Formats: sequence, C-alpha cells, structure tokens
Amino acid sequence: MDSRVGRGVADDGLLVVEIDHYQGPLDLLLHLIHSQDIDIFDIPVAAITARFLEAISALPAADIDEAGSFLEIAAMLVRIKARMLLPAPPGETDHDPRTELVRRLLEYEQVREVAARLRGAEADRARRFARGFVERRPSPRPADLPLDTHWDDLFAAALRLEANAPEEAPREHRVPVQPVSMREKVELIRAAVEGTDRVEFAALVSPWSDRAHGVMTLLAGLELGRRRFLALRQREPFAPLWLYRRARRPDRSFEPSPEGTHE
Amino acid sequence: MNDARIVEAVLFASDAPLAPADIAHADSALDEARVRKALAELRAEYDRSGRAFELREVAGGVQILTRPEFASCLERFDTVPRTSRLSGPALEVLAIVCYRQPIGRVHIDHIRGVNSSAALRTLLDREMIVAAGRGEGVGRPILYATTSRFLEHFGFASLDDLPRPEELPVVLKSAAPAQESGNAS
Amino acid sequence: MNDARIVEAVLFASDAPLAPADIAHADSALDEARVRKALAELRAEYDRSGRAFELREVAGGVQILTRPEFASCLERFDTVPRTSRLSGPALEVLAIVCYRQPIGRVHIDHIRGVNSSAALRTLLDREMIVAAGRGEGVGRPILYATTSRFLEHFGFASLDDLPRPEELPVVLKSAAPAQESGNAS
Repeated sequence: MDSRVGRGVADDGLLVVEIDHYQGPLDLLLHLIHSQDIDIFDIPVAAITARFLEAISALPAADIDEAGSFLEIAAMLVRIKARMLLPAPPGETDHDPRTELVRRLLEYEQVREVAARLRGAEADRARRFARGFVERRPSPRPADLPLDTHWDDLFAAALRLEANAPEEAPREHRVPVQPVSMREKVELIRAAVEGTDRVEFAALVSPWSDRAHGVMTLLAGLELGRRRFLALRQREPFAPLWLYRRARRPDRSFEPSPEGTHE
Repeated sequence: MNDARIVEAVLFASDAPLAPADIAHADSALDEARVRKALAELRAEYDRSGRAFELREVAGGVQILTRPEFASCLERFDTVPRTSRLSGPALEVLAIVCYRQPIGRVHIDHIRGVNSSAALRTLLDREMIVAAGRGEGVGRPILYATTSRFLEHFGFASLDDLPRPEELPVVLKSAAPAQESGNAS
Repeated sequence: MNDARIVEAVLFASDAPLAPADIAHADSALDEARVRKALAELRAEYDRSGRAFELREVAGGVQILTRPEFASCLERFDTVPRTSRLSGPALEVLAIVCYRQPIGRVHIDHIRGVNSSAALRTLLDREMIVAAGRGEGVGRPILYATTSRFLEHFGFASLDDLPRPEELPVVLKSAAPAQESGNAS
C-alpha cells in the first residue's frame, strides 16, 4: 500500500531496505517475507532475523523512539530463533515458537488490506461532491432558539433542592467525596499530556471543587516527575504550574530551562 | 458530456455564486457564450420539470437555490428538532442562581453536591445567566446572575416578583450569599 | 406540493446526509414511508433526466452528490470544498478500529507493532473516531469507536459496506481480539 520505493540492491546482491518507508516493524517484516517468496507458515527465522537486524542497523541514531518498536520485534525474533534451537519442553510436543509471530503477521496483513480498501473508498468518495452552498439561513444563536421551559418547572427544581448542605460557608463543609486515588490521577495526567505534551495544573483540577483532588493531582504529578515521565515548571511563585511530558528522545528534549525556572 | 451537465455539476458543488466566465473554467471546450446557453437550458429544464430549486442571479453570478415556496418546510425542518427544554441540572442551577445571585460556581456545586460546569455553560449560552462580577478570595471566582431575558422568559417584571414561599429550601432563602472565598481549590 | 419536491428541497438545502425519519420533519403530512417513496421517485427522475447529481445512501442517510464523472471539471475550482485524505498510519488505525471497536490504544499499538498516538489524535480531531467508553484492566483504558463522520468520509452507508473478514485474502484464524490487558506494555 505505501511506497515500496525504499529498496535497492547492495554489492552482495542482497536487497537493501530503507526502513523509513515502512509503517513499522511488521510492515518491514512482511516486506522481507514477501520479497523473498517465503511461506509465511514456515518462516526461516534465523535468516529473516539476520535480514531484519541488518535493515534496522541503518536506523538514524536520532530516531531512537521510533526504533523502539523495531527493536521490540527484533527481540521477539531473536527469542524465537533461540527457542527453535532448543528441544521442545516436555509435554509441548507440537508447539511451534513461531505461532504467535505468524498470527501477528497475518493479522497485520489483514489490517493493511483493509487500509488499502479504505484508501480506495476514500478516493472514490472524493470524486463526488456534496452541495457546497447551503442557502444561508444564519443559524440562530442558542439564546434565540425556542425554549420550552416554564416557571413551574423551575420552581419545582427549586423545591427539590433539599438543604443537603449546611448553610455555613462551603469551606467548613465535609464533602462526602469518593476516595481520590493516586492511580486515577496518574492516569489523568498521562492522558492529558498524551496528545499535547503539556498541560496546566489548573486545567487538571478545575473539574473538582474538592481540595483532595488538587492535592492528589499534585502528588501524582510529583510522582511522575520522580519517575522522569514529567517535568514540572512554574516560572515564579503563584504563576501557572505546567506539567510537561519529558521528551522520550534524549537529543530532542524540550528547550533548555530559562533562568529563574523552578523545577 | 453536454455543457448543461457540466455547468450543473459546477453550480451544485460550488459554495459561492459563479459568473459565467468563471464557470467556463470547468472545461477547456467551454466559453462564456456556451455557458450562457447552458444556463438558459438548465433554467428551462428546472422550470419545466418543476424542480424544488431554480437558477438565480446573485451578486453578479449564478447560483442554484431552493424556490421560495419551500421556505416554510425548510424552516420547520431547521427549528423543529431544536426546540428544547432545560435539563434537570440546568433547572436546579438556574433556581439557585435566581434566588441566591450573585453566586459563584463553587458555591453552586456545594449546594447541589455535584459539579455544575456543564449546566452553567448551557445557561450562559441560553443567556439565562451572565457573569456579573468577581467574588473576593482565592482566584476571584466569577459570580453569576440572571438576565433580563430570564425575567422575560418566565414572565417576571423584576426579581422582586419571584415567589418566596415558606416551603422554599433553606439554602435558597438566605438573601446574603455565603462567602464565595476560600473554597476554591 | 408533492412529497418528492419537499424531499428534494430538504436534501438540496442540507450539506450532510439525512435519514428518512429526519426528512419527514419537513412537513406534518410526511412520514418515513412516504419519504422513502419520494426518494425512489427522485432517484429515478435524476437518472432518467441525466442530472449531474444523484442520490446516494451515506452514513445511514441520503445525500445528493455529483456523479463521479464530473470530478475532473470540479477539481479545477477553488470554490468547491474538498476534504483532505488521511495518512497511511491513520488509515491503518481506522482499519483496526472499524473491525474491533470498541478498542483501546494499547491493543491497536500491538496489532500495528508501532505507537499509534499521533494517528489516534488525527482521527479524533477529524471526528472519524470517538472515545466510546473505558475498558477493564489497568488504568481503565479509553476505548475508541468509529463515528458517522467516518462513514460519510468513505461514502459508506453503514459498517456493513466494509469487506467482511472472510472476504479478505488473508484470513485470521482467530477472530477474537487478544486480551486488552495482556499486551499492555
């Protein structure tokens, strides 16, 4: 489906593979298998592993992060190769160490096939155009839309508001909170920095009025900082506190901390 | 492909009125005169077969628009599904704001025992409430109050007209809002 | 006014597919059955008179779209709105989500053998997928599912328009997805 241009022939007559052109290690592995007419159900693991390692040895050093997924599959290949050299453990007479690898490759091949069909459907749909101009009736502001709510409804709601809270100022109120867990907050922070790489502390705690959430979120942030997943930055006391996901590539860490930064 | 079909496709898919000279870009064989001829053909076809749309000259160009007699169907189509009622949470929040204004979110949350951000958003969009000021204390919380649209909608001349019977819950009775301060996390 | 004209006016004024039940809102006399009959009439009329557009079933609704043979003419105009194509990784992630939904990121990463965060973000931004719930297991992972925008983008009437797994050249021995927790990195 994607470019297959990344190949050439090396001096020894073997295929040269540029892994930039592959969607990932499975894509590369499938390419190696197909280009050498190998039966996917009987993969010569030693040979394929050698070719695979050779291909990824050309990885640019800067791409450590992307390399991770290639190294993971390389490790899997080496493990399988090792197990094929050992006698099967007693009781596991017909267990082929390649089974899981073959399953994953077939599964991924199916994904590629479906993705190719999606691309075809997308191209086909792109040849058809919808009405571009919708006769402009300016869409009304929400405030101008008819509202079917009467005073009786509102008053009934008022009466339903039992004095479930004592009249003292909220700060003295013992809120029956659900226990706030560290794990939940760690998860929240991870999810928040997942796409954007940074998040303001205030944004993480704003949905909750209860102080326990604030404290636990801060503790979770500190813990993630200790594990070097996050960096916490505040330019000066009382300034917004930002949580940054630490760059996973040592050579591309975020900009050097400016002077006066608290960490 | 005949000229009229090409012109029809272009007018249909374009999001702006197009001048005949512009339309001619669609095909190297077209020119302005042929486009004008095709437009006349289309106009006649639409009228003859009684299509729900017609060709109209707009802002120096031509556009396909639905005929005016369908306006009532389209308006109906637009507004019918959108008539809405306020949700339970929105009603509760509005009840609190109208009796306790000006009041901040933390205090509203406290009275209801749950987070009220979404309900506040709805009420702000609906212009039933506005941000009327800032409270004292940490973070200077935004305080909300009802609007004249609120009074109009519920048929009150002023806030003094709000009924305040005995059975009103205690939290809504006290005139003075509790301190908004100190509770913001 | 006859049913077909009203339905035509509504479809014409809408830039998104509409379900027959929605179209029926346009007039109190309409119901779903009458809308379906009117749609069949319109479809036949458009085909017979060789209009540049046709009725298509998309995302559970009906939409008027230009016929594909006019694409080359339309692509010459900047006034014709176009949507951008999805990247290879995004298509792979979609391929997985549409068959295995709802599914979490860890499982998608495992099937593709690479991290899919960026592709997921793109698909979420373009509303091709949504967070549809939370899975069991460590961290209660967010699970993703396809949307009706996904169907629209690819011109599918429903998920049934996708090739069935048996029709694919490579057949999976086990259709059952691997444990979401088991593959967690």
